[in-house]
Amino acid sequence: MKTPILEVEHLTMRFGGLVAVDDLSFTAFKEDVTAIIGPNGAGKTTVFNCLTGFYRPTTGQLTFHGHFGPVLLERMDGFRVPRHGLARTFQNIRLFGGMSVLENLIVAQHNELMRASGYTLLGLFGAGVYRRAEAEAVERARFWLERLGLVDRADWPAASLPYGDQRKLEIARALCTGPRLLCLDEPAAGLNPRETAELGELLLELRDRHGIAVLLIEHDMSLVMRIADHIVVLDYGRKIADGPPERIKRDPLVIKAYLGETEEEELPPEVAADLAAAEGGS
Amino acid sequence: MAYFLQQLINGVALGMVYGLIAIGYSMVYGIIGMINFAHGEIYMIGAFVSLIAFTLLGMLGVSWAPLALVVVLLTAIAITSLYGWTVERIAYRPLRGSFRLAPLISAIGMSIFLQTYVQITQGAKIKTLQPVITGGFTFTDASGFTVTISWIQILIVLLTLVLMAGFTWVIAKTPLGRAQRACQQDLKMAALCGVDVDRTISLTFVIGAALAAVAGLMATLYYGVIDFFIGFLAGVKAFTAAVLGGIGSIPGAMLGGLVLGLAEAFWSGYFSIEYKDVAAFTILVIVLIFLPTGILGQPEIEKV
Amino acid sequence: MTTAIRAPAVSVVPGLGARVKDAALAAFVAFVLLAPILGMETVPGPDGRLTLDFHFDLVAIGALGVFLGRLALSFALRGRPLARAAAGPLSVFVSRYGNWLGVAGLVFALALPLMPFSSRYVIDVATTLVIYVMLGWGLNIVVGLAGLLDLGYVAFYAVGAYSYALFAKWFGLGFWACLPIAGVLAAVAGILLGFPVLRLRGDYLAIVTLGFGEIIRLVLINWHEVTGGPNGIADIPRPSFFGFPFTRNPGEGEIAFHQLFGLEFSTMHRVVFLYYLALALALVTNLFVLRIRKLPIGRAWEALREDEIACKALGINPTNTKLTAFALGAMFGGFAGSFFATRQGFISPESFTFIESAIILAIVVLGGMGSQIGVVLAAAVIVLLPEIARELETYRMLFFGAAMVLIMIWRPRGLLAHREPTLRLHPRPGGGGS
Amino acid sequence: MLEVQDVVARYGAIEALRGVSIRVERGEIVTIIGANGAGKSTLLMTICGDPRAASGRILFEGRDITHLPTYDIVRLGIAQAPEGRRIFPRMTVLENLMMGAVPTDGSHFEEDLERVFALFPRLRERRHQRGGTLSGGEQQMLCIGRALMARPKLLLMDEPSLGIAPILVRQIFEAIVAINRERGLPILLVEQNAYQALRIAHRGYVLAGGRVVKQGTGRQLLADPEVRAAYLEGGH
Repeated sequence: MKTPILEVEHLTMRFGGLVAVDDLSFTAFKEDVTAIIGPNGAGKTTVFNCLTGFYRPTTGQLTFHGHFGPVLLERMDGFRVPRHGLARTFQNIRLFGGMSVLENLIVAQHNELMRASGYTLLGLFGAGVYRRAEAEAVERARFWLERLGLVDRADWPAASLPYGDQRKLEIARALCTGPRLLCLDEPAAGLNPRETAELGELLLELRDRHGIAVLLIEHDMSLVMRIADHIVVLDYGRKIADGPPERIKRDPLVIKAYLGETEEEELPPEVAADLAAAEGGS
Repeated sequence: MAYFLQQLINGVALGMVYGLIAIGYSMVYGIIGMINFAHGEIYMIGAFVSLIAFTLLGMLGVSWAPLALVVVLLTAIAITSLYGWTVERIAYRPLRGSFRLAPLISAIGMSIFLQTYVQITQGAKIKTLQPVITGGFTFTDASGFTVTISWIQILIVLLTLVLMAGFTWVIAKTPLGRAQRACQQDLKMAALCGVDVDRTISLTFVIGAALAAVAGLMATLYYGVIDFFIGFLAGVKAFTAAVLGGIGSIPGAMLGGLVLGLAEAFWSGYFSIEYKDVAAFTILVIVLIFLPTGILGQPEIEKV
Repeated sequence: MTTAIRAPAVSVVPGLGARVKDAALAAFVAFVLLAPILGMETVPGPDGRLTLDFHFDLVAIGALGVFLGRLALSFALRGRPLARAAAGPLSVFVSRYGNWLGVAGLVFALALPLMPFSSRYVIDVATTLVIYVMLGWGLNIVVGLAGLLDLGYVAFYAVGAYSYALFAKWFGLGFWACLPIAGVLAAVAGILLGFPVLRLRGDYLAIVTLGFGEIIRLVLINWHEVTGGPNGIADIPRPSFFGFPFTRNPGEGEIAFHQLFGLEFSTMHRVVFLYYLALALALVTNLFVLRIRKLPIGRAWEALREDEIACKALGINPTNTKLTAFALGAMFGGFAGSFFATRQGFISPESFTFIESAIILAIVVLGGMGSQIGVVLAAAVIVLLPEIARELETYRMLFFGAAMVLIMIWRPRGLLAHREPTLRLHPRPGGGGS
Repeated sequence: MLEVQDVVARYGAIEALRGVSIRVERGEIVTIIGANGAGKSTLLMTICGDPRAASGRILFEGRDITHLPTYDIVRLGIAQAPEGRRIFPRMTVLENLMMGAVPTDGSHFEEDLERVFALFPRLRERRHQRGGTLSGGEQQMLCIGRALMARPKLLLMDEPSLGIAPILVRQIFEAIVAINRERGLPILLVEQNAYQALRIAHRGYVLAGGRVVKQGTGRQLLADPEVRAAYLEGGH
């Protein structure tokens, strides 16, 4: 029996007249990598923004089983969400570009360190409590840096990293908040096939070894189909399918709306003729 | 009632002047997202050019007021526009796409420079212009109070309305205005449509400066006294007006100017004249907190 | 923030003819611009009506200057843009030897009053400089670290100065009692202003803080009963050396500073004492900022400056964090204000105009936002240059404004733009990025 | 017609193109496929001069346009229907189309307008509606229509199927074929919907990590097992 970590019930999000998410319900489980897929503009990122407090959903209930038991996310301020153990990354990478890689990871542990620094007062006078807490924070950062192969670049400004490493750093930063559920918005975008494969390994390891559930928005079907335990398909803000990858792959609705016909359609005759001509010519 | 009417009239005239300056802020902000801090000084220069032109015409013996007015208006617009254009070329264009605060700091520097420049060349003393247009309509109500509408106030309102109408037409109907709006809505796409973005931005500064020049001329006629420091306060108030109306929107700038002018007139009329500037700033703070996009502004959706 | 360096412009080297034509055009524009304002000075004539004094010689000189300058510039730049990328050799040098430079500067500052050339004038200028450095460091918390553009910083300086003056005059409190009060009141003012406005977009915040600065000044001018209006407050108690006044003839039961140490009375004692007092305050500010930068709150400020949305996603409360920066920055402004009041013995609203805010902001931005040594460098440039060119008094603000524009164009991120991480995983050599 | 030679381009510190060479001949539809972030959109924007190529050359009709300002490039006859459509939201459909006609001398405006309306009759119905209020599909039609109003010699299209209802996607692709066929207008098409794009393309390039990793005719690429695995079959 799986334990739910996130229950989305009847989530609807409207912007003016536009319905971005329409009566969406699904459950993500603690032992799963859950993927949300669907065409661009289907409302996937909007779901993330509702979960993480950036948008206030129009209606619906979002229950998250966090560090301190179940909480409702739909009316929570964005900055309180991570404290319950829900971390996220962004589609367009949002690093603190001028700060070093290590600093990015230390900032992610802000709330713990604030407490340890006696809300700055103790830290100002160099209390040992704070120094120990900071050393621990650095160790945690080092752990993830080593896991992701970024340890050599720890003191580089984050903006100077290559694109793929920036993606990894953003994930490491989210992990440093100590999440129970990690929400990743197109983490494989812009990664080459090798990097994508590594990312897949990492996500499986998070699930199996660290007990961190993963919720994933992704376009790269090779990745999704390989690592997801459970897929939710959105189209026009509505859920059109929900289930394990094998079933999703065969779902006619999903194929029509998103995956596309894999068998070759009849080409329009003039195009076929044209193609033949072009081939013959070159 | 008569007192109320009088404040209303004063407020409208004042509001029109603020509105004229506010359009410059609004357009520049709309197109490149920067607060042109030196815009208040452009208005001040407009006032000085008007003053100098009047004096020169007086020395040349041109005494027919309508002719003098037209000549001064055109001179002020031409020279002040050139100032606006030059400021953009020197202080802002090299910083386009640069670090966010850089153009603002540059603008503050430009503002200090222009202020000192006029202070040095024209002296720090208040300049008084002999009234060019005097008189107006006076109404007396039953209880003996009088309400005066001066010719200057009528001129301010008429000229502003004509300019507004003409200008709205240019923006709405001409290729020039379309290019300008396109740049406001999407600078990159405008370039992809073949619009010379740099030229359009320059033009925006020129139009803003021209309107500021008209405001400067009106203020000179209305108050009869100017000094090198008038740009700062007028600039901040006009910016308030632009924000109040919804920055980026031209009718909004006019509306914001009117609201501010009226608020100031009634505040000084009924409460205290000393704190009238405090009133303006307080309105600004309140508006920004409760109505961050202004009265006619476009709401923004935060992209995450 | 991503380093938005403008795309490398194309080196299309223009020919001589094109350059001369371009310079001539610039000269023509300059002529038209200068002709009315510089060329025709309005002066009151004998009958009180304005007449014009003509200075077309100056206009001609100006236009010629523009012509030659433009021509020289076109040769110097050879089609390259004037703006430079952030870190220059100076930044690198300072980042490498920053600590040594700091120590050397401190030693020099401490020894200054003992130097042979230290006249009263030198100490006075140095005190002014140190106060601007302190204000710069204080504002650096708000602008440099937290990235909040505050154009009304002088308001907190004023709150500090007036709190000191009023508490000292009406309650007879001494400097050391008033100093914390002034700081706390300024911080409270910072919170009161910050609370509603810190949610605003960057440039709106700038204008609101500017408005706030003006409101404070207008209140000071118009609230005669308390602030003395435009006349200000005079006879503010001067500081004493921990209870020993700097007077020739101390009052009943008092011992003057020179008596305490058995010295000849000299007015220099107070000047030097004030200098050291300013230096001490500035050092406290500096230590505080250096320290807090390495604490979670300091890192959160910088993170907030870089990306507020990412901060929220990491559990940082943006409003509270900004508010702390605002309040602490205001507090140091308040400290500096109370020092200003006790040093001058007289304060009036005229000392707290927008131009002061602009100068302090310029110090922070020109120095290179967030750089402590940059602030010292920029303050030195801005305070000392006009002193060196004293006879050019009238032109000082003209140069000041022009310098602000030119430095921004030349170095949009300030003189020292290099940032050293607040902690490292690897010790210095070997791990240097960039 | 268009030749991109070994072009490198950066956004800030990120090198988006690392030496890309492609060409488009007269009358061709050439498609560029690749994953998100592979540099496809950057390539189209670099052709238009924003960002400017850090090295390499771009030739259009034999003329070096690498260093020309964007508006000059556009006026030479390269129109773009960019990523995300970039409709001017507060302008009417008609005004948007007028903006498209900026590079022309205006003498054929009515005629061109009729051709666009014939291609997309929906736009005629909505011509006085503001761009921002159109549906995604209608915006895409407007976007293409606006580009056509420039009477281009080469049309660049960036993901015209993005976020569009499947039924409309088909219509858009049919329109692309029609434009190419009727006017002989060469089209450089960037697409994520690789299948649809390759079906209508004469030739194609596969972009990954800022480099061209494969090229061939549309049919060759459609048949290529690697391309099928990576971009077509939703991964098996």
